[in-house]
Amino acid sequence: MYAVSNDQFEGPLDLLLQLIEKEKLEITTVSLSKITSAYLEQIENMQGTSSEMADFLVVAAKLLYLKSKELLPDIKSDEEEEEIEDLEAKLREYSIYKKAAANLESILIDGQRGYSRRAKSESEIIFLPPQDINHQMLFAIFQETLNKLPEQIEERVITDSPEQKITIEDKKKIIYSLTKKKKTIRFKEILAGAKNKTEVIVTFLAILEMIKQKEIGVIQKESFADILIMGLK
Amino acid sequence: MSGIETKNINIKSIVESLLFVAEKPLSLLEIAEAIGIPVSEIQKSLKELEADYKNRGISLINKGEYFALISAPENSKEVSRLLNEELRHDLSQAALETLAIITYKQPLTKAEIEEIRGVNSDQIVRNLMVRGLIAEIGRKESVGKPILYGTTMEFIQYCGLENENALPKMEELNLFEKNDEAS
Amino acid sequence: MSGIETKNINIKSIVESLLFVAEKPLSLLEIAEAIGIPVSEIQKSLKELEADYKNRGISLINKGEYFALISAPENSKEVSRLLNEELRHDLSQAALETLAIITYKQPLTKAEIEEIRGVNSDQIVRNLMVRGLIAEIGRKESVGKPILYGTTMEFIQYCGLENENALPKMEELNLFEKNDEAS
Repeated sequence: MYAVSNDQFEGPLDLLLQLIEKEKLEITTVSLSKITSAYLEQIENMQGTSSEMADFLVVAAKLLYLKSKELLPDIKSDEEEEEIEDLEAKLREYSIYKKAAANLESILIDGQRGYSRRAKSESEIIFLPPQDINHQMLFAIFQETLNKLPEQIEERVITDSPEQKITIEDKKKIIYSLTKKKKTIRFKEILAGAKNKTEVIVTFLAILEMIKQKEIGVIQKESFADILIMGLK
Repeated sequence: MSGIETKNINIKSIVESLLFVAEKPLSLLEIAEAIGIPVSEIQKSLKELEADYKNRGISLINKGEYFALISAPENSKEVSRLLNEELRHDLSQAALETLAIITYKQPLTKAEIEEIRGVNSDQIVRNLMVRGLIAEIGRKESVGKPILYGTTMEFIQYCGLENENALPKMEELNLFEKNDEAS
Repeated sequence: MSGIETKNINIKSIVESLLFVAEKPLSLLEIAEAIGIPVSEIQKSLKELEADYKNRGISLINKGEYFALISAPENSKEVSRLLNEELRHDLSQAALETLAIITYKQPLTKAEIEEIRGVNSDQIVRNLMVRGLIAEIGRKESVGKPILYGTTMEFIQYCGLENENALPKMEELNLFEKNDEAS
């Protein structure tokens, strides 16, 4: 379970669903786009191992596409469109299982439960050892069993040094001050200092918002060419 | 009373004895083999037993081909008092969610569970296995032959159900309003 | 149906549930206390239950104040065939695994076995006990005083483990000890 302040959720889909429900929206692409900022805000403040964060970021990347399409209606990619549709379908499916889980919980809260018989039949104990076994074989089985033990999740303890959290607001200020210093900056340059995927996403969002507010302009000479950013204010 | 009827009564009585002493759920085949009669003759007795147990303190539950006797779920308050057991359920939201997925999609692999939940589910699957609420029920015929999971008789018993058919269908769930269930 | 009759039906059902789950014969007082009614109200239900069980696979027996359900004696042939069935098979891989864990980690509780195996092990532990390979060898000094299991002397001798040198060296087990602490 993940908890950010008072909110608790089981994973990215659960978080999306909760945000959609909070806004009393239906599960649609439009709703997803509406809750993008709220979603990113939540994961910015989340504590988790990198593999746990990855689950959240995969969804974040899809939402970002929606957000960017809203701000820059010209960009449209079939692949991304498909991914969004896929996310929407997954969310619908997940919401049904959430209902099934709630139903299960209501059954369990009822407290009606069957118990099996505790008395054991008085079967006589007869010494029936496994055939052809010796202690070497037994020890080999023992070691094999231990090897199957899941690795302890030490990652959580070791790598979870308090990461510096950066918000979209922070990032906007940084980009703004950069555009003051230099006339144009390369998008790659801004991203270069990002410590993790979350920061890349936050940076991208900050740029999109600044474009919308006409604080900056962007030029891309051709597809895949570096994006140049310049201050407009 | 004709000879056939007597035989029928006896089979029912034996089936009842077997289910009573068994330490685990019994399959139709196990019952038939212990008595030495065809499976088809067991089914009638099970139906009759089920009827006999209406309004009684013992219930017959099943999961597929497997059958077991348990105490009637409506008496769980007194039974838990006698056994000194906690009646309150202690399953987390993640456990409930995972159980719900397995209930409706079984048999399925861990990867398939994770695909639906959108998060790693190693720990939660392991916990449910230790609790005996789910179990490995086979291997999928695909690359790596991943383990297939399903719910257990223990799960049916824990929910106080007769069998999983007593749960609402997937389509019905879709019509449920979340607030309804919470109340 | 009058209120009193309804209540009577319920009491009979509850008494039956209690007798069904109980580990050992129950006294009238124990039954009455679990339900929260006077002893006098139990007796009628017990009489009725006894009548219900005529020609059934379950019988109600009593010894003085103590009552218990047993399987009908006339079905003992089939019952012992069923109970012996499992003993005729050699140990499963899962049972061997459990036996190995108990051999090298004894004494340990069922919860500890389950922690290592990752699956519910009620059935297997019970089976190993009936086969005389493991036994209850004490109680752990922790919450609930759980049962500690260990291998039987017979099994130790059978495997050639009685010589202490034959037991694995501690260093060989180090990996495991570490895992233990981390969990």
